[in-house]
This record gives sequence, structure tokens and C-alpha cells, in this order.
Amino acid sequence: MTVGLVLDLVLVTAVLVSAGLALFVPGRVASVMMFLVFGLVLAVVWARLGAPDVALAEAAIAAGVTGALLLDAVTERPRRGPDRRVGPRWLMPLLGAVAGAGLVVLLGAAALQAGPVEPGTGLGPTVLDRTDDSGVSHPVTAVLLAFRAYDTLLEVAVLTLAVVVVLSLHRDGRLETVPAPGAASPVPDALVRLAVPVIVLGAGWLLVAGSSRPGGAFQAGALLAGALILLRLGGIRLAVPTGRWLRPAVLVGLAAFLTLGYVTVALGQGWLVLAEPWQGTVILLLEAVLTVSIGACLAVLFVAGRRPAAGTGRGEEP
Amino acid sequence: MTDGDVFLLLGVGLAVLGTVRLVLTGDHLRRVVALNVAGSGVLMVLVAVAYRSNPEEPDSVLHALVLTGIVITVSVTGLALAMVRRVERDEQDRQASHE
Amino acid sequence: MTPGEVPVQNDLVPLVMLLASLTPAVLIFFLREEQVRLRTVLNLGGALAKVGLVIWLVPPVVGGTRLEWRSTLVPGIDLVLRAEPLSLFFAGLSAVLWLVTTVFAIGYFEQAPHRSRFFGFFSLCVTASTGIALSGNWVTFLIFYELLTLATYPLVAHRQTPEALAGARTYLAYTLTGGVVLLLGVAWLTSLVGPVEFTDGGVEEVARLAQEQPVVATLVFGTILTGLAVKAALVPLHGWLPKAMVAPAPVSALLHAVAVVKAGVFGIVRLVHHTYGPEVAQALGVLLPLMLLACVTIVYGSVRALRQDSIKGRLAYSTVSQVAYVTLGVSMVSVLATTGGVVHIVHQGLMKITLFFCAGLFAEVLSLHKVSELPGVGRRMPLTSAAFTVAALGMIGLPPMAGFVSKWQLGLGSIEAGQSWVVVVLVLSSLLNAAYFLPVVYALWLRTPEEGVQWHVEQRRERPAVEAPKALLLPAVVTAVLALAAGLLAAAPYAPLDMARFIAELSYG
Amino acid sequence: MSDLLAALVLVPLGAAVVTALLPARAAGRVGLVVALALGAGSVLLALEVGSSGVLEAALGDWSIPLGIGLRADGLSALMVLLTGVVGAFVSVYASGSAAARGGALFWPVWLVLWAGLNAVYLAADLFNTYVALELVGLGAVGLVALGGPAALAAALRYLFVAVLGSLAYLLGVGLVYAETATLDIATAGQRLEGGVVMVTALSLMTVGMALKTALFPLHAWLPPAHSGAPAAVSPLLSALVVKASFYVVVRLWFGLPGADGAMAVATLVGVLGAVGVVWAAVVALRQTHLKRMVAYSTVAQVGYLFLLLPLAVPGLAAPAGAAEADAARLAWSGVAALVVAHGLAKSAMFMSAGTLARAHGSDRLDDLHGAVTRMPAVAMTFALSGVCLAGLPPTLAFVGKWQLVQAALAAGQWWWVPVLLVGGLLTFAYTAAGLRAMFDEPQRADELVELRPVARRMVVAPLVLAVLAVALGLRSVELLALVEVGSVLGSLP
Amino acid sequence: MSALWVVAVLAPVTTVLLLAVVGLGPREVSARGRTTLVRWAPLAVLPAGLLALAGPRAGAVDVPWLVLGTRLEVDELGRPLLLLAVLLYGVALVAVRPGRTTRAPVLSGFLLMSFVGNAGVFVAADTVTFYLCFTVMSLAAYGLVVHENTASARRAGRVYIVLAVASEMFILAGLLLVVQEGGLLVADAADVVAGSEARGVIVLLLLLGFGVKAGTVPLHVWLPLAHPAAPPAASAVLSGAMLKAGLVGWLRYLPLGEVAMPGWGATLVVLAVLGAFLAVPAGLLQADPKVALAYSSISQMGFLSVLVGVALARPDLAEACVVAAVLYAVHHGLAKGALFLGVGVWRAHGAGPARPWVLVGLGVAALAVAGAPLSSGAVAKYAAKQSVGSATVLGVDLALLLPLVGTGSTLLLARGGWLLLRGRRDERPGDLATLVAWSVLVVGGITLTWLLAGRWVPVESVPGLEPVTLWDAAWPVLLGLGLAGLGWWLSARERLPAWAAHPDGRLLPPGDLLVPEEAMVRRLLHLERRVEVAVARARQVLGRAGLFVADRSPSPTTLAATGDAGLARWQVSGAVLLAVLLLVLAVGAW
Repeated sequence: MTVGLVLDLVLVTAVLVSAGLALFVPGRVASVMMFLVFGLVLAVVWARLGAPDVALAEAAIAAGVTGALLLDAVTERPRRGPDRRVGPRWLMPLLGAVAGAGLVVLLGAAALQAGPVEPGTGLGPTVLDRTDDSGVSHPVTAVLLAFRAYDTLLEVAVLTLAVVVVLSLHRDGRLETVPAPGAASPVPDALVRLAVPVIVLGAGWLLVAGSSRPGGAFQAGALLAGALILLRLGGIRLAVPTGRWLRPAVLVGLAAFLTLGYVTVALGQGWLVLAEPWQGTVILLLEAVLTVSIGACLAVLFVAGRRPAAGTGRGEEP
Repeated sequence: MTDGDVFLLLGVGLAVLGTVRLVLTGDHLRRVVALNVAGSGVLMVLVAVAYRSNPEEPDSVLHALVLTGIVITVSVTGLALAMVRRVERDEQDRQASHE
Repeated sequence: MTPGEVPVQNDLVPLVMLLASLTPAVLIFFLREEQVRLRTVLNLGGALAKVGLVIWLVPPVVGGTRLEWRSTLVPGIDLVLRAEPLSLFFAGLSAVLWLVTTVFAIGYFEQAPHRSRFFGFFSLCVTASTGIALSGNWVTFLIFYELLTLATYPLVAHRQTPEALAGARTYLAYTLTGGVVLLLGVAWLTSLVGPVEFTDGGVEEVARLAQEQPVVATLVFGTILTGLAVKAALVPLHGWLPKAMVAPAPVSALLHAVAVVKAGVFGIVRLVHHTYGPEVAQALGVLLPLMLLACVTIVYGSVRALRQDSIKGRLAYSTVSQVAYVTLGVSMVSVLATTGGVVHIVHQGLMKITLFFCAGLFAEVLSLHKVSELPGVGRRMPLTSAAFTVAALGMIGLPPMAGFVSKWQLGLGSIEAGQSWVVVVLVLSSLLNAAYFLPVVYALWLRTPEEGVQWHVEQRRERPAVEAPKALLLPAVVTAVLALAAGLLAAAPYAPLDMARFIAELSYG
Repeated sequence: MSDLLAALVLVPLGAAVVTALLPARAAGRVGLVVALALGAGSVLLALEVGSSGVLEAALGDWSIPLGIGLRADGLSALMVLLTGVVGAFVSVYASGSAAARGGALFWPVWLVLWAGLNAVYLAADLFNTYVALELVGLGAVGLVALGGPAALAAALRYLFVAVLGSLAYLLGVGLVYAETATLDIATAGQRLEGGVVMVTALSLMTVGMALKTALFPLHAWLPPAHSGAPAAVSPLLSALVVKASFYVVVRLWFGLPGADGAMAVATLVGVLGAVGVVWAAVVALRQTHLKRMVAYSTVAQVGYLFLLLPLAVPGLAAPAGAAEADAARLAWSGVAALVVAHGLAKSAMFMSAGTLARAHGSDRLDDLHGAVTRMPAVAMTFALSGVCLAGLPPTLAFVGKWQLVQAALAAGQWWWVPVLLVGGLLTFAYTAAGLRAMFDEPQRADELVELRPVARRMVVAPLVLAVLAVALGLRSVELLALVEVGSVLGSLP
Repeated sequence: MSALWVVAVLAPVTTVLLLAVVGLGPREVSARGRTTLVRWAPLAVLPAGLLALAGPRAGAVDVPWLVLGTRLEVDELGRPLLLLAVLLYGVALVAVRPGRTTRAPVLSGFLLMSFVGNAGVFVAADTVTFYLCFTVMSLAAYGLVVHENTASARRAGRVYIVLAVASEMFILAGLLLVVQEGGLLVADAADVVAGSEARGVIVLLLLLGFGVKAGTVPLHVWLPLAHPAAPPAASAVLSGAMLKAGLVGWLRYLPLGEVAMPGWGATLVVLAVLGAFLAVPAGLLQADPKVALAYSSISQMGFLSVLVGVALARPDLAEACVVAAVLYAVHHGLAKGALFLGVGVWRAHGAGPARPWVLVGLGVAALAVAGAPLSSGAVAKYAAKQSVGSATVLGVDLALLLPLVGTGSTLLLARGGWLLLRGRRDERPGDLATLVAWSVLVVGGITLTWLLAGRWVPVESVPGLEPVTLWDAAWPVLLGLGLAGLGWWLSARERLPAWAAHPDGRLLPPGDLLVPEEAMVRRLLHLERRVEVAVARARQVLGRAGLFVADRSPSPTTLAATGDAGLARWQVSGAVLLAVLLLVLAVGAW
């Protein structure tokens, strides 16, 4: 029994326990807390599996932003309202157990039989071979912003769309009616002053580093969002745009990405075809814009979830 | 069974666990949590697949896909939470106005 | 004559015939209520154009030419409109009756609301029956058959009263179900032998199917027949017909005379004579049950008609009975019987439309809806009553009215086909017909109106110059004259009988 | 021409950004213009595919499987065309009333949704399909949410369903990647050889997509979502959005080999579809609100589509001349016709229901009395679309149903035939129930609800679509030929 | 000659149409025009008279496009009858006087229509035309029967039309069989029937069908009702011409002389004899002279039917029988027509200056019917007796039996005359035209029969003036008169029971057999209603049972709706999702 195996067993157990608790522990607050733990354990698992980019993203986005969103929600309503149970008390757990066991067996068996493909035939080696053509040196970034830039474009669109939809829940699609915490800030002022510059710096580093090593616009954007949220919670209203700059900030990333596509087509190169020698620079610039926009988007998601001032909710359309 | 297989199974387990909880609970907020757990499970399957193909140099394409998946998940979570909170608020307001 | 010998010409004329009623239908929907004149022009223009086309086509088609228009519907299956004797025969009926009914309807709805809707669907209904007439294969037939169902529904429901809506619902439930069964049968047949084009004397592939898989062929026949039997109102699938009586008079007239029920029996003709072929069907053993069914329907419809006090109800059951004559005729392997059946399509149409016009006149002019309200009307509305009498006598099958000619042919045919017992059915039916029509005639002319009846009181003051609005009266008189003429001139060339015989002879090769 | 493929996705996205930034009125104008342009672009694509065959493009010039491929074969082109046409008409309809749109953000969300739909149809990549599906799912949820507080719970449920379905799909993608190490559908198809993994992945993805398509009994989310959405949204959801996930099912089953080994799954799915046809129609009959009835109708209609699997899957491995192969081709073209027919007719039906609800202030059947005389064109639209949905001739759905019946008979699976036929009857039954309410005329005029004025385009747009749905029944050859371009089943004789 | 045909057909038809069309005009114009038309209507039958005179020389006419192809021809058999029809209808039309007769234009119209049919029956050379004409006649006769529109007329009409339509149908069925065997042309018909396999059926159908018109027992019931109800002019043609149409039907279509059908022949003869004799007591018990006359007609038609029956049974006698029948038909038609019209004439002129002549005329006609020597009846009966020859029925020699019919007739006519002379008379003086026309009929009737017997009809011998022959003719009449006198004497002495002494038609109502028949029909209808009620009740019970079952088991729609409501709950649909997923995966793995 090697150390690695022990570590793995510990990890697996931690994952299962934290996930199990997050899912089944009574009480919302505990559940959310356990989910935060789950996110952190998961980040370790990603790192263990040789996926540092994913680990970073998990830490920043899944544990960070998602955690913040969930915490904020659970703070507003720590207990859920009355719920009608379906059938006898034992029915749903039993059903879940039976179905879950069956599914695990069936899916697990199939998953174990799947692959692996012979080394060398998959996409991984090809990516490694072609990374240099992409203008960046980190393969994951090359995949995200060069080989599969279209996916990323759509992904940004998904994020933007989510924000737009959340905005549509508010009157006129604006957030000015959401009150910012004033003097009674839940976050100590000092923490804000200390943490924000660090976070922003970290974000900048992640962004730049992304071209050659793990990191990139998404991780950086998540960090930026964290900083903006902290600032707003610290009482700086303008940290997260809610008025005139709200939509431009949210949309700028997608707009930039699309513009890049339009320009490449207009230049006769085809959609999103980046030529030497500008491609590296262009990707970096695009990532910068994306970072800002993703930061804004995630921050807006956080703000938009909060209760607007009384009587200012999105009313009936005329 | 290799270590990759273990995590593969773990991913499957998480996905099933999250899904079961998602569909059987009556609490919106916990659904969101369950959704995230299920999503993480699916992503873990992808990462495990990447790892299994070559533990030394896992498939970076899958990592990129997982990154995308994470961003999508957070988008969905943000939207879902906003809606959940709104729905619960409306319910509360309705109850309040009833009383 | 085998299909190979017939020169088939690709031609737009069949399509034009269809468009002659479709175009007014579509245009009329867009007219405002008050655009009376334009609507009338469209209606009558379309109707006249179609009558003209039919007249123009008859000589060449009888001469052996076939005009055809095709368009691929789905790969392997065409939409086919073909002008051949039987199709022209039916199209001619529909064209002529459409014309007179349009005139009647214009008079009938002089001040009523929703005229654009009515005439739009009315024309659509005629488009469908023209389509049915011209269909060159089963799929095309099916399409127009269903279109007919749908176009008729708003007409039946036109009054929008609860009774009208209930009647329309029953109508729809029956006919749509029938349509679905027909679809099943046609699809089945198509999957067995490929697309079936109507051919005089039957289709070869179907004959082969009947030989190789008699059970399947019988089942397919039964399925298609069931689908058709609903519209043809064969017992026990006739239940919708009396309920559809809630429709306005012109609709009932068209429904019973040419559109719906006729579509059903026309389909039966197509099935027996132009799909299976009479000999094949006979060998398959499907004709005897069909004949029995027709006989049961003939007698049952008449018996039920006896008990109806509502004029339209009585006429409705009479239709059930009379339309089965056509089925009876085509279910016997005999040129004479087939002639009789086919010619009854036109004859019954002429007579029944007259009766419905008259019923409409009684209802419109004097608000009379029941047989028991009719005593003495003959003196107040002599022309209407005369038209009614002519048609009623025709229905009984008395010479020289058209109904006699049909019955005569059927009788001769049944003996020729070795089914002399059918004569008994014919005779029984005639007796029953007499039993429910003659009392009406008697009441019209010989009984005196009950004291204090509204119209009778009015009559004493000043009798109007004409007994009824001309637009209502004229069609009734015209169709009555036609019903008489169809009998009196039955042996004349191009008379319905002549055409029917021509068609029947083609079918028997 | 291959630039057109990505343009069909990226242009609406750009337009969405623009409309999100512009003030409402200007956004409306831009939205409408772009919608019409997209409609034209879809037609262009269909013509191009129809005339010169399958179109392919690799984005960013990265060769496949490294990069992401876009591919437009006949089926894709047909779906894009359907989306373009219906989308354009619904956009025209939406421009007629702010209430019909539900809110200022209608245009950006709808345009993103449109982009997502096109992205699904043009994707040649398994993961790209996933992202596109998420775009569609979120867009659809967003549109439902525009229906206001009452629709929010439905939207939320829809969201969970959509994401859950996508996750199942993604897990399936993971399995496929584990087997093939590629995301390109065609390449994966070449590398796969069937087997348990393959079937499991396929089953998983099918259930996920079936959930999003609202296959019985996974349909409970649909009626509240589709009926609660604003007037201009319901047609988009019912006519287009459910088709995207169904399209993915088709792509998988006919793009990945080994599907013929999953006949049992195909039959099971077919059975569910068949039960759904009857079940949902029966439930639709008992609805008291028009839009809910129409929503249930969608559930029923979706059932028909899934009959494709049992009918066509045996033909995948059959030799060219076999009856199964013929049946497969018939089923393929039949379902294609049904998809288009349902798209056109259902959007027309929902739009007309929306117009009626708008004018009468409610979509309760009892409030719609007299609609036949007061809003004849709208009632006519409703009737026509009902006729089409019921598959009565001469509508396009009839063509579809005819082909399916033929396919069932050719495949020796006659048991689907009664379902097809009875389903049509039931469809017409609830249409007639709706019509009956509109026909009902109270004795006194003052018993009728006072009508609110509606824009003319809210009457005309659905009518045109309904007429189109009917008219295409008489001339569907080109459509059916289009769907055979690039089909693995080959073309009909 | 075909021009004559056209005129002969069109003249009456056009007149009818004109009567109808003019009637639609304004009241003034209508009245004036119709009066004129009615005045001139008798002329419309004259062209047909010319045809009769021309006889076979008029040739055949073919109208292939009319109905199913029409062929008309005046043959030896039809010629005298056509003449009879022309005479009778002409006189009847003259007797229709605008202003005196109720609704004279209508009566004229129906008479003319009836004439077209009636004459058509005599000259039709193809079966379809024959049937067409027969029907036209039957229907038009209905108009005649119900013309007075009294309660009794309507009852008579009802009975008549039921029997008429029924007879039409029997005839239709019979003729269909005939035509199908190749008997489209009347000339071929008898041959065809003789050779037909279905001969028995055909003969039965035709006996029944034509028997109604010919007043054969038991199908005669309409006669005693119809004749008194109709106006005298109508009764005259009904009895005189129309009954003969039935006879002609037999003569044309029964295989007389072709094949022996002793069974059918005997049956007919028995029925005919029964009719001939039973009509006498039935008629004697009536209180209305026209009813008595009607029973006389039944009796006479029985006589005629005997001839047909004999012809049917004995081919060797057939030819003679047919000739005798035609002769007898003409004689009876004219004489009976004169009597019926005489009823009207008597009522109009019985009190006036023409009274003696009317009495004489009536007497002459009555004697003719009875067959008194030198009368037309004597000729006819003589011919009949000759032709029957040695035929027997049930062992009784027909030649002995037939003269007794004369006795019966005498009794009936005596009774009728008695009733007539004592009956009511019109207040207004009658008009001359009717009287003249009637006179023509009386005179013509006698002369014409003699004439015909000599020239048109090849009777082997006409009765001579030998005493034997005269006695043969006279004794039945004398016997009848004697019996009548006895009866009168007895009733005058009150030696008879009241019902026989002063019959009022209640003991045996007109229509005799009809009464029980009607009762039977009523009972049948009642039975049917009871069945209907029972069916309705059964249906109700079944329906309740069905409801019961429906109540106990939820309908499928309810089931689906409840199920769907359950699915609407998140957790339920979630559980279903899991189940489906598990199922699909399991099925896939398996």
C-alpha cells in the first residue's frame, strides 16, 4: 500500500463524505458549508489528477464564487418553507437508494469498460504537437482560445446569457434598486482594504500566466469577481456596475470575442482565424477583456440575486 | 483497478448521488447544491478519463472542456439561485399577504 | 379497354377545375360582410366556370381521352387529378348542384351574418368534392375526402347554437374516425402493392394480391370500406347523418345530395370497380356482405324515416336508405346493376337536393319544420309543393321520375347478377318510401291547415305575388325539373343514364 | 458558402449584444431586421445544401479533430430552415406587442437562443453540442422567466430539467471520448464499434435529451413552462426548442455506429413515445385553458417523433434492398416532415392562442366564446394548425404520418399504426374542443368579454404559418429530398 | 302519322301543364284562363281518338330518348280499348263544368293525366312505357278519388293509394323479371314469360299487381270506397277505363295461349267467381247507389277475370277468351261509365224536362250491364260464353255459372236504381252539354260494342236473333228482376228482417273485407309500438347497467388526468425520471 494509494483513499473518502453531507445533511446552512468543503476537496482531487488549471478554476469559481452565491442565498433564508412530502416517509429515500445503486452499477460498469484508448491516438498528443501554432504555449489555453475558441465563445455567451436572464428578473433589467450594504457591512473594512489589491494582483498574474502555464481568463475573472464582491460588500457601491455601465461591462467580453470573429471574416481569413504573428497578442488582449467581463458577470450574478428594495421588484409589464 | 478507475467511479458516484438528490428533494436551494455535486461528478469523470489515457501527461483537451463545464455550471448556479431566491421570496410574500 | 390503350394527356384542365372553386373559396374569406355583389359574382362565376368546364370536357373524355395533372406528393406517390368518365360524372353533378345551391344559399342568407365565412367554406366544400371526383389515386382521394370533412364542419356548425355545435361534433367524430380508418386501409394497400391508381375494371397488382393473399386482401377491402361507409352512412355507421340536420338548409342540401354521403359511395365505386375490379371482388367474396349491408341499410333507413316528424329528419333517414342504392348497385357483378348504382349518384342527388330546398323553403317562408305542420301548404306554396311532390315520387321510384330509372336498372341488374331477391328489397324500400313520402304529399295538397295557423291567417289577407323569394324558389324548381328530365330523357345521349352505362361498361371491359 | 454556417450562429449572437445595449424601441427594430435576415440566411443555407450537398467548415482553420467542425447536411439545413422561418415569423409577431414579448430583454435572449439553436444544428462536435445545448436551455428558461412571477417556478423547474439533461449528455460524451479520444462525431463514429459502453452512452444521452424534449413520462415540466411563457415565447419553445434536443438524439443514433445494437432501447423509447401520444392528448382534452391544452399537445406530438428510433434503427445495419432499410428511409423522411409540420403548426397555434388570450384578457376556454365570429382569422389559424397537427390531409403532417405508417408496415411493426391514427384523432378532438368554445355564442352580446385590440401582425403572422403548414402538404418533395442529403440511410427511391 | 302521335300525347299533357301554369298567375287571369281551358279540355283527347280509328295503320312510333326508350303502337287488342278510353274520358271531361263542379280545373287536370296514363297502357309497346303509363294513371286516379276532399274521400284515397302503390311494386317486380328475360317489347312478353324459369313467380306477381286494379277479390276493397267518393265523372273513368288497365296488364303479360297453367288459372277463376257472386249480396246491402254500382263493377270484373283465368289454364281457349275479354271490357266500360255518369245526370236533370230520356238512358245502360237481349251486354256475354266453352271450375261448368252473374248484376242494378231514384237531386237545373255527352255514351255504348264485335274484334260469331239466343240472354235478367220484385214485395210487407229490408250499409260497410284488414293493420302498428317501447326500456336498463360499470371503474381519461396531476409534482416526476433512466440503461446493458 503506497502513500499515493492512502492519499487517494483519503481523498476519495473526503469527497464522498463532504458530498454526502452537502447533499443529505439536514439544514440548508450546513449543507452549503459542506458544499464549500466539498469544493476545496475537489480542487485537491483535480490537482491529484494532473489538472492544475481545473484545480485553480475550481478553487476560484466553484468554491469561491459559487460558495459566495450559495452563502448569500442561505443567509437570506436559512430555513426553507414547509414542503409537502410525497408518499410515506420512507418512500423517497428507498427509491433514491435503489435507483442510485442501480445507476451506479450500470454506469460504473460501462465507465470502467470504456477505453482507455491507446496512448498516442487521442487528441492529447495532437494538442501538444500543435500548441506552438496557436500563439500560446500552454496547451489548455491553446485549446480554449485557439483550437476550440468557438466553444469558449459560446461558453462566454452562456455566462452572459445567464446574467442577462438574471437581470431580466429585475425591473428594466437594471440593478439600481438592489440596496448595497451601507455602514452595516458584513465584511470588515480592513479585510477589504487588504484583500482586494492582493486578489486583483493575483487575477492579473493568472491572466498573464495563462498563456504559458495553468491559469487564464476564467480563473482571473473569478478572482476579479471575488474582489468586486468584496468591495461592494465593503460598502463601495460602484465596484459592481448597476446602472449605465452594467450592460456594457457584462457584454464587453462577448462583444470583443464576436468582434474578433467578424474582423477575421471581414479580413477574408475566415471565422476566428488568427494569423502569425499577431495571434499571441490578440489572444492575450482578448483574455484581458474577457477577464474584466467575466469578473463583472460573476459579480453581477451575486448582486442580482439579492432582494431589491421593497416595492421595486420587477412588476407586471404594462 | 487503477487509480484512474477509482476516480472514474467516484465521478460516476457523485453524478448519480447528485442527480438522485436533485430529483427527490423538495428544497430548491438544495437542488442547486445537488446540481453542483452532480456536475462535479460528471466533470470528474472527464478528468479521470483524461488521467487514465495518460497519467503522466493527461489530455489537455478534456481539461479545457472541464474548465468550460465549470464556467457553465457557475452560470447556471447563479441563474438558478437568483430564480430560487425570487421564487421563495414570492412565496413568502404571498404567505405574508395571506396572513 | 385496358389503361394502355387510353391516351393520357398531361393537362392543367383538371387542376383548373379544382381552382374554379378553390379560388373563390379563398378570396371570399377575405371579403367583408357587406361586399355582397362581389361575393355573388365570385360564387356564381366559379360555379358557372366549372359547369362550363365539365360540359366542355365530356365529349373528348367520352371519346376516350384522359386528361391528367400530376404532382409528386411524397417520393413514389403522386397527387393525381384525372378527368375520366366517372370523375366527370361526379364532378358534373357537383358543379351543377353547386350552382343551384349557391343561388339558393344567396337567397337563404340574404340578411344573415357571417356570410363570408359561410360561402368561403361552402366553396371549399365543393372544391373538396370536385377533388374527390377528379382523384386519380387513393392518396389523392383521401386528401380531398378529409378536406371535405373539415370544410363541412363549419357549415354544419354555422348557426353556432348548442344543438348545431353538438351536431357538428357528432359529425366530426364519425367522419374523422372514418377518415382515419380509410387512411389505414389506403396505407395498408399502398404498402402491399404500391400506390394504387384507379383503373377501369380493377388494378392488376391488387388482383394479384387477392390471388396470393386473399385474407389480407379481404381485410384491406374491409378496412377501406369501413372508412368509406361512415360517410356513405351505411348502417350501423349512419348515426351522424340525422344529427347533422341542424345545418342550414343549403348545407343539408349539398351534404345529402352531392358532398359528404356521395363522397362515401363514390369511394365505394372506386374501391369495387376501379381498385379491386368487380370480378376480383366477387371472387374474393366481399361483394355479398357489401350487398347485404346495403340492403339492411336501405330497409333500416326507410323504417326509421317513417317515424320522423321533423321534415329534415325524415329526409335524412331517407338519404341513409337511398344512398345505399348506389352501394347496392356496385356490389353486384352486372353492368346493369352497376349502371343503376352509378346513375343513382346523380339521380338521388337531384331528387334529394330538391327535397331539401323545399324543406328549406317551408322553413324560411312559413317557419314550418315538421311534417305535422304541413297540411294545406300546397295552396300557399304550390310550386314548392309541386317540386317536393315530384322529388318525393321520384324517391319512391315511380316513373317517369329519375328514381324509377335507377330502380329499374338496379332491379334488372340484380336479376342479371342472379340475386333476384334484391328485387324484394327494392320493392320493400319503395313501399316504405311511399309510406313516408306520400303522407307528406297528401298533407301538402289535401289536408286543410289547422285553424289559427299563422301563415294561414296571413294568407287570407293578401297573397304575395310569388310564393317565396325567387332565389330560393328557382333552384328548387330547377332541380325538380332536372329530376323529372333525368327520368324522362334517361335514354338520351349524354343523359346521366347514358354516362353511367358507359362507365359501367368500361369497368367490365 | 461555408462561412455562412458560423455566421448563422455568430450573427444572432452579435445582434443579441447590440439589442441588449440599445434602448427598447431601437432594440426591437434591430431585432426584427436581424430576424428577417436570419430567416433569409436559413433559406439560403437550405438552398445551398439542397443544391450542392453537405457543407462543412472548421472554425479557426484548425483541422478536425483538433478544431471544431461545423457541418450542415440535409437534416441540419432543414432544422436551420425551420428555425429561420418560424423564428422570423414569431419575431414579426413579437414586434406587435410588448406584452407578447414579456419584457425588454426579449430580443437579446431570443437572439441568443436562436444562435444556440443554429449552433446545435450545425455542430459536428459532441462537446460543442453540449455548450450549444446549454445556450438553448438557458435561453429558453430566460424566455419563460419573461412570463413574470407566475411563470418563474415553471422556469426554474425547466432550468433544472435542462441542466440535468445536459449533464446526462455530457457524461455520455465523456464515455464516448474515453472510447474514441475524439469529439468529432464523424471521427467518433469511425472509431466506435458498438458494445456496452457505446449503448450505455447512447442510452444515457438519449434519456437526457428525451428529458429536454419532454418525452412521456418526463414531460411534467413542459406544460407549465410553455403555457406560462409570454405569447411570443410559447411558440418558440414548443416549435423550436424541443426540436433541438430531439435533433441531438437523431444525430447520435444515426451518427454513432452500434445504435443497431440498441434496438431494445429504441423500442422502449418508441413505446414511451406512443404512450405519450395518447396520454398527453387525453390530458389535453381535459384542459380548461387554451395555452395549457396546446402545451400538452406538444407533449403528444413529441411522442410521434420518437417512433423514428424503433422504425429506423433496424435499417441501419440492414443491407440496401432490405425491407428494414426501406422502412428506415420512410421513417426518416416521415419524421422530418412531422418535425417541420409540428414546428410550423404549433407555432401558429400558440401564436393564435396568444392573440386570443391577449384580446380576451384570458385564455380560459370559457372566456373565448364567440371568437369565431369576432376574430375569425385567428380562429381559422387555430383550426388550420389543429388540422395540421392531427395529421389530416392535405397537410404536411399528413405526409409525415403517411410515411410513418408506411414505414411501420414495411418494417413489420404494425403496432405503431393504431397509435399514429388514434393520436391524430385525439389531436383533432382537443382542437375541436378549443374550436367549440370559440364557436359557442351566448344569447346576448353583453355576455361576451370585451375585446382588446391586437396588432394586425399578431393575426397575420400565425395565419401565414398555418397556411404554410397546410400547403406544404401538397408539395413536400423538395423538403423530403433536402432531408436526405447526407443521410446515412440513403435516399428514397 | 307520327305527327298524330305527338299531338295525341302532347295535347293532354300540354293542357295539364297550362292548367298548372295559369293557376300560378294573378287570381283574375288564373280563373278566366282555367275556365277556358276546362271548357276546351275534352278536345285534348280527340287526337287519341283519331289514332284509335286509324288503328294499326297509325303505325308504331319509336322515341329512343324518352325514358328508357319508348315505343307506342295501336294493336288489335289495344285499339278498341283506346277508343273506349277516348269516349269515356271525353264524356267525363265534358261533364266537368266550371262553376258546377268543385275545383273543376283540378279535376280536369287529373282526368287528363289519368287519360294519358290510361290510354298509354293500351298503346304502350314496350314494358317500360307500359309501366310508366300504368303508374301515371294510378297516381292521377288518386287525385280523382280524393277530389271531393271529404272525410270519406280521404279514407278512400288512403286505401286506394296503399293498394295502388303496393300493386305498382308487384308489377314492377314482375315486369323486371319479364324484361330481364328479354321481354322488353310487349309483343314478346307473353312468349318470354311462358319460357321463363321464374314463370310461376312472374304470374303470381302480375296477378297480384294487376289484380288490384282489376278489382279481384280480395284486392277489390278500394273500389266500393273510391267510386262513391269520387265525382261522377271520375267514377265513370275509374270503373269504365281504369279497371280495364289491370285487365290489359294480364292480357299482355300472362302467357295466355302459350302454356297451360291450370293451377294459377283455377285459382284466378275461383277468386273471380267468388268476386262475381259475393259482390251481389254485399252490394245489395248498401245505401248509396254509387256503392251498389261499384259492387256491380266488382262483380263484372269477376266475370272478366274468369275469362283470363280460363285462358291461363287452357291455352286452347285462350285466344277466344282474350277476344271476349276485350269485347266485354269495352262493353262494360261504356255501359258502366254511362251508369256512373248517369248518377250525376239524374241528379241534375232528374226533375227537369229531360227526365224521361234520362230514365230511359239509365235503363238502357243498366240492361246492357245486365246483359239483356239485344244490348251490348248480350253481345259480350255471348262471346264470353262461347269462348269459355267446356271449361269447368271445381267441377261446375262455367258456361252454366256465368249467366247467373247477369242475375246478380240485375239485382245490383235494381237496387242501385232504386236508391238513385229515391235519392237526392240537385236544386239547380243541369246543363245541356253533359246531357248530350252522356247520351252519346249511352247510345254509342250499345252500338259500338255491336260494331266492334262485327268489325274490329274477330269474334267468331255474334249472337243472332234466334229465340234460343235471346232466351239465353234474357233469363238471367228476368230471374234477377223477379228476385228484385220479390225482395221489394217482401220488404214492403215487412216480411224481411230490418237489415235486409232497409239496408243502410252498416251491416256490411262499403269495402267489406277492408274493415278486418284495417283492424289487422292497426293491431300490427300497435304491436310495433309495443316492441319499440320494450326496446327503449331495454336500452334504458342496459344504459343504466353501463353507467353502473362506468361509475365503478375510472375512465381512462380520468386516469390519465390524475396521473398527470401527480407527475406535476417535482418529486414524483423526479422519481419517474430515475426509473426511466434505470430502465433504459438496464435494457441497453441487457
